[in-house]
Amino acid sequence: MRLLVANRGEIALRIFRACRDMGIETVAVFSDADRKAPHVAMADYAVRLGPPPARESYLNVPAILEAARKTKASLIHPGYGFLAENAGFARACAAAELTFVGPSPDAIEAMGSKTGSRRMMEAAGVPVVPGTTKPAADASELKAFARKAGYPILLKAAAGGGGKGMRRVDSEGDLDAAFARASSEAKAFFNDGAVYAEKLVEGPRHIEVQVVADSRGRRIAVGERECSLQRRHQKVVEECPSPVVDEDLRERLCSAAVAAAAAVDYVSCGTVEFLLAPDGSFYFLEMNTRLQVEHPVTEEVYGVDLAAEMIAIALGEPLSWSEGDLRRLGHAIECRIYAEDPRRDFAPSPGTITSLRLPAGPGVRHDIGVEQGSTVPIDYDPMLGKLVVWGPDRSWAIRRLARVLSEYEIAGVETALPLFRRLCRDADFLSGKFDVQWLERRLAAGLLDGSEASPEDVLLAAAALSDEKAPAAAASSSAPASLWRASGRRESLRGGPR
Amino acid sequence: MRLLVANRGEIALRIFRACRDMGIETVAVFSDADRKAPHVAMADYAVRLGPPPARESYLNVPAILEAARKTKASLIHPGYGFLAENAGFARACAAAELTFVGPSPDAIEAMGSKTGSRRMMEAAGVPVVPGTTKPAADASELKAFARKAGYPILLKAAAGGGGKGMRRVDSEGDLDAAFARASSEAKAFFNDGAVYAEKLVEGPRHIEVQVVADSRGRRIAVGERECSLQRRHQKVVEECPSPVVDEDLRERLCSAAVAAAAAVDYVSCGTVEFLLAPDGSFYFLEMNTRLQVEHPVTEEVYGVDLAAEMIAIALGEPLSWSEGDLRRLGHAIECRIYAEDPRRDFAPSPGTITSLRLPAGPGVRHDIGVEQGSTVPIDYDPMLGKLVVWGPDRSWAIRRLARVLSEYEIAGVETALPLFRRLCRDADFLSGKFDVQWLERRLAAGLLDGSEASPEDVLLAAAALSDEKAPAAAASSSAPASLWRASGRRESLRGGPR
Amino acid sequence: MRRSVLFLEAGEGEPIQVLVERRGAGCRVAQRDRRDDVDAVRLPDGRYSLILEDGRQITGRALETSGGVRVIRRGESSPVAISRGRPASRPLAGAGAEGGVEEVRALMHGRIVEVRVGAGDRVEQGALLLVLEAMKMQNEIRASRAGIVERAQAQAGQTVEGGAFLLSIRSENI
Amino acid sequence: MRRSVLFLEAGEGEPIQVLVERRGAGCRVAQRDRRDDVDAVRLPDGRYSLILEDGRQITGRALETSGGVRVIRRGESSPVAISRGRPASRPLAGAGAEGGVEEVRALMHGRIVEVRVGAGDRVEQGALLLVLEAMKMQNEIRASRAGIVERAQAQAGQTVEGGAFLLSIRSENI
Repeated sequence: MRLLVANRGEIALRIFRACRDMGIETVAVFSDADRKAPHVAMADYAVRLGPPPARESYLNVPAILEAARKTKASLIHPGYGFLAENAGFARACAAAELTFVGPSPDAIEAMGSKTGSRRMMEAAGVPVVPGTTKPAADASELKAFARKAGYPILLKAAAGGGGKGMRRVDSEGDLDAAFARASSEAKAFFNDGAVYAEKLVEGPRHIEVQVVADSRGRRIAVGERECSLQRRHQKVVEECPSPVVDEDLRERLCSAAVAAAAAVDYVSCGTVEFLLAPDGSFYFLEMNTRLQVEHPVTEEVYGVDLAAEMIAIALGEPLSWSEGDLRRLGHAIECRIYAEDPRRDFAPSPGTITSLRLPAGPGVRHDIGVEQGSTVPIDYDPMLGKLVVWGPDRSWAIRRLARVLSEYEIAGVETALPLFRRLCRDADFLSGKFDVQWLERRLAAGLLDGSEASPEDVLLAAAALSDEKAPAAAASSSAPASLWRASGRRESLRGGPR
Repeated sequence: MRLLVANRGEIALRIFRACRDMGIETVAVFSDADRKAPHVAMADYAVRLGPPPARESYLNVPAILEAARKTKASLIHPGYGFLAENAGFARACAAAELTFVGPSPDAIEAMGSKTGSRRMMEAAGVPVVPGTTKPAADASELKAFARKAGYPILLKAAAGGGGKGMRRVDSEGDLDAAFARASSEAKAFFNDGAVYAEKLVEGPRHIEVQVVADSRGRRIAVGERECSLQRRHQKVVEECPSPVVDEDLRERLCSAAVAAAAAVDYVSCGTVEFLLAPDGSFYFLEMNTRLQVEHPVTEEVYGVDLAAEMIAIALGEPLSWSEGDLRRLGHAIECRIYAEDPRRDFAPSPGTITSLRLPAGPGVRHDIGVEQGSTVPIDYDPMLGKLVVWGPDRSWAIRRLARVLSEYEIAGVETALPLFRRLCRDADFLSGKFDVQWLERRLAAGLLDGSEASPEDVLLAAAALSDEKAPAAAASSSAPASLWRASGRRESLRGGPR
Repeated sequence: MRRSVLFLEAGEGEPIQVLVERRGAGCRVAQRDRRDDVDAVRLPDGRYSLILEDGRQITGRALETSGGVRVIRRGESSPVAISRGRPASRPLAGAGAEGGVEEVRALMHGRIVEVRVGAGDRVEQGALLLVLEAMKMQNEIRASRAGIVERAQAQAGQTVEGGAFLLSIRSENI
Repeated sequence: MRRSVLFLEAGEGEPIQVLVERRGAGCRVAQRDRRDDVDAVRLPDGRYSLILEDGRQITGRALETSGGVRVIRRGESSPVAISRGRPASRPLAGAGAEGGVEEVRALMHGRIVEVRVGAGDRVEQGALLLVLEAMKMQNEIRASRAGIVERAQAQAGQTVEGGAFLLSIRSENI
């Protein structure tokens, strides 16, 4: 048996590893920017798709189907992003008699339309946030809704996900411009400019539930994940379990999630996202009809292999465990490592990774799509990979995370590693007191300030600069260090929406 | 608080990581061969001990105590090997008002003398293998015993452990020479030439029990480890749990282990080793009064941190869990990675590690004491580190191990990685059917044969050799490839005892 | 006995001289009123391990940058404004603080999507200057201060390298 | 179009010629009756990734050795007796098999603890020749065949490099 992953980076490696564990051969596809990428080097087969731009490579459906035909692959896994959650692609796979590793096209479609899914959830009795019930033709429709629901509101790409194409609008004055850009970005990312609006619930947490359902009609929720630490609607750190979810709330969240999945006859791994309000009430946000970026924290705590389970389900296997078998052990935290500069407002930091040192020892897991010497192309999402740390309990996991981060080194591109280091010392984070806006407030309050050079740093620099025997030090890809102190400069860049 | 590790390599890193997780500062000591070793680079403090030979560095007690004084360390951890299980060192630490992380000198002494411990276990009602009850003055004493018990017998260093200084003797003719060499090696390793003899139980498994005891008098057994895969009395692969231990046997093994620990008022982490005969009876082998090399498989399956627990106990803390809290989840396998050449009868393979690629993804843990570019000194035990793989069950763990090994690369020195690859495909290993002699029989039967080059290998070699743009290929530290086919040559080397 | 002279920028005033005397494997580093004898070795992966007299061990990587050195250590990445030669000029940001001209440069390789201002335009602090797209993200580059746009070389559609000059703003004297 | 000629040792007989024609990123490899067009690239860490016409992908490292190349791939380490030039001589082991002289060499850096035989001694197969200590292990080096010890240069106490000649044994004609 042979499985093709229509994706790149860490998620391609994750799925290939699941295949190896299951004795399934692997097929990689790649753009000209990725010929030397790790996911190609790990695969049993590899086929070129086209030039770097995603539309000509990882979104190029005919080329991907041809690659499957050429290598006699019988399974296709979309990973996340790119063609995941694209019903048309799922249908094209079925038409080509390929087993799509994921839910049915109808389920993808139903959940893919945020407005349609909202109506469906309301019907299924799953609570939803007030919002426009269909894509807005123009900004004026949104204004009407906003006047009723009141600002702030949130603009979302109807076909979107992962915060891409999302915009907060605080006043009517900004609405036209925001609508224009959100809609153009929606078109750019999802080839569908439809945008709708939602009332913004203030001070909520983002809690999601992992759902696994087989083709025999069994649906199980595998606990929740805490995903409130976000920046620009982009998850930064995820945990399992959530520090604020007790057994009772967990049960209610899980049954709501299973109900949501049942409403679309969901079969595969999927994730139901909820907003948890300070008063304990929660609202359906959306369902991600794919393997979630942060699935490893659930795997580490429940001792399951979601990636392998998803493939087994696609092959018609029954779930390998029942609700009763599931046992939670300890606490897991995932840090998303993006090639972006937290000290320049998270501006993308493409380049070549001149040095990569991964921590080892107990309780650490790496899902990473780059190696030392890898070049991070400007054409794709800048996530390099994920660091996952496990500990007997949450406080141990956080102490261990701090240790692991002290061993972690990436040079050549900037990453958010310094941010995670500071989180480990933050009282609110330690006590689990945060909502989805907390991280941005903390960043604005200077969470990242004060990385001034210590006397030890000066000694190290002096010893290195005066070492004639050393090969010429590789120049860092970053701008002059003196710029770092330039707050004016830092201000001068605003990262776009994520 | 500050802890000094009187050791090197992976175990020093393991203990430093536990310290970091606990917020304890770390002190490394090093010989001139190790100035650039990873354990030095990870420590908060580092002190030179002396020249490479162990007696002048890692066995140099005055230098180690001076290093602790200089850096104001209040705790000393011996790791395993070197000064671990050395009562004199434990007493010297106490005299210098340093907290020794390990059991009391009396407990070390009691278990350190194999003959004395045997008598003590007999008294405590723990079954033991027939053998000489005190060190032999000369070979003739051993002959007398052997005539009574019958060959084969096993010579052991009274102060030994880890198989070092052990020799099997099959006939009276070999006894004199064997006694001489065993005794000279015992002197070399443990500075104590005392040797005694034991009847060799044929076809047994090596099963050991992890014991953890605090200073409040609580003693807990944390399950067993399967350690039957050995070569020359050296463990090669360890598992938790054992594929042949059921709940009833586990209970009997654990209570025997706790009784053994109680007999010497044991406080700290320790391991009680048993021989499990084919008929299900078991005999006390010895107690290792230290942190065991293979402790990680227990950590992975029970979700505990034995290294941290051992330090907490030394600080007078109570155990952080009780028998009832312990829950087993899944199956773990450890592979010991030595710098030795399995295709040259495991001859040591010192040198420089020109390339090191560590597998990542779910279920893999690395406790390794070297990095790419590290030089493996000829002066110390050649273990580079350990690969630990976890899976939801044993067969999954083995499939995952096979996958992980396919990602693992060490170049520049030879290792047993190819051996582990073959184990994963061996029917007996898969079904758990093996005893302590099984691996040597398998090796003699050609487990490692047939790594002939495939056409793919030729293509790769051709592409590499014809690539003018490549930098001159680093010559491998190994002898000419053509030698590999030289069976006569392979025969011509016999590894010494381990 | 080899000796090298380095210059440490301490923010204000003249850069401080740092003297480094190589002594066998180690070196003596003199800066301001402090002097350290350190045993320094280069590790196989290019990092340096320093051991101070009191036994403290420091391991990290030093990456030379145009403004000095970036030290990566313990998961932190800190700029050290130290260089082999006397720094040519004060950092731009200083100028920004004292008034005068601020240069706006591309902070990463990317494509300019739109340009909102031209030479001679007056801009307020926070005004949108241009939009740069990289890694499929649209980055709005805004003015960090009020002033008059002087040179404006950026053009929509153009691909620029990190550090490329885009435009400059002269602040008005209040 | 660059072309290189390599030689593949197939155990017996004359080495086989392997022709490699570089074609852009890839190359064509002709050996015996088979011919492969491969897309070959060198990865950042020095490994090579090959993609064959049918899409099969092969990644591995090729380390040049005096006897040819060691290919490390998928956790396996295989010797490939391929070289840039025609191999000088048949492997020693061959000689061992056909009778004649066998050279015993140190297979690792170490110290000779004791030497049990001298030139002219007759030894049986399995006889202890000498004891080499490395990494605190005593390795008994025994004769792989019966014969007469010819040259015996090893001396107790001496430190030897890996591959160093120790002694040779001439097997008797039966």
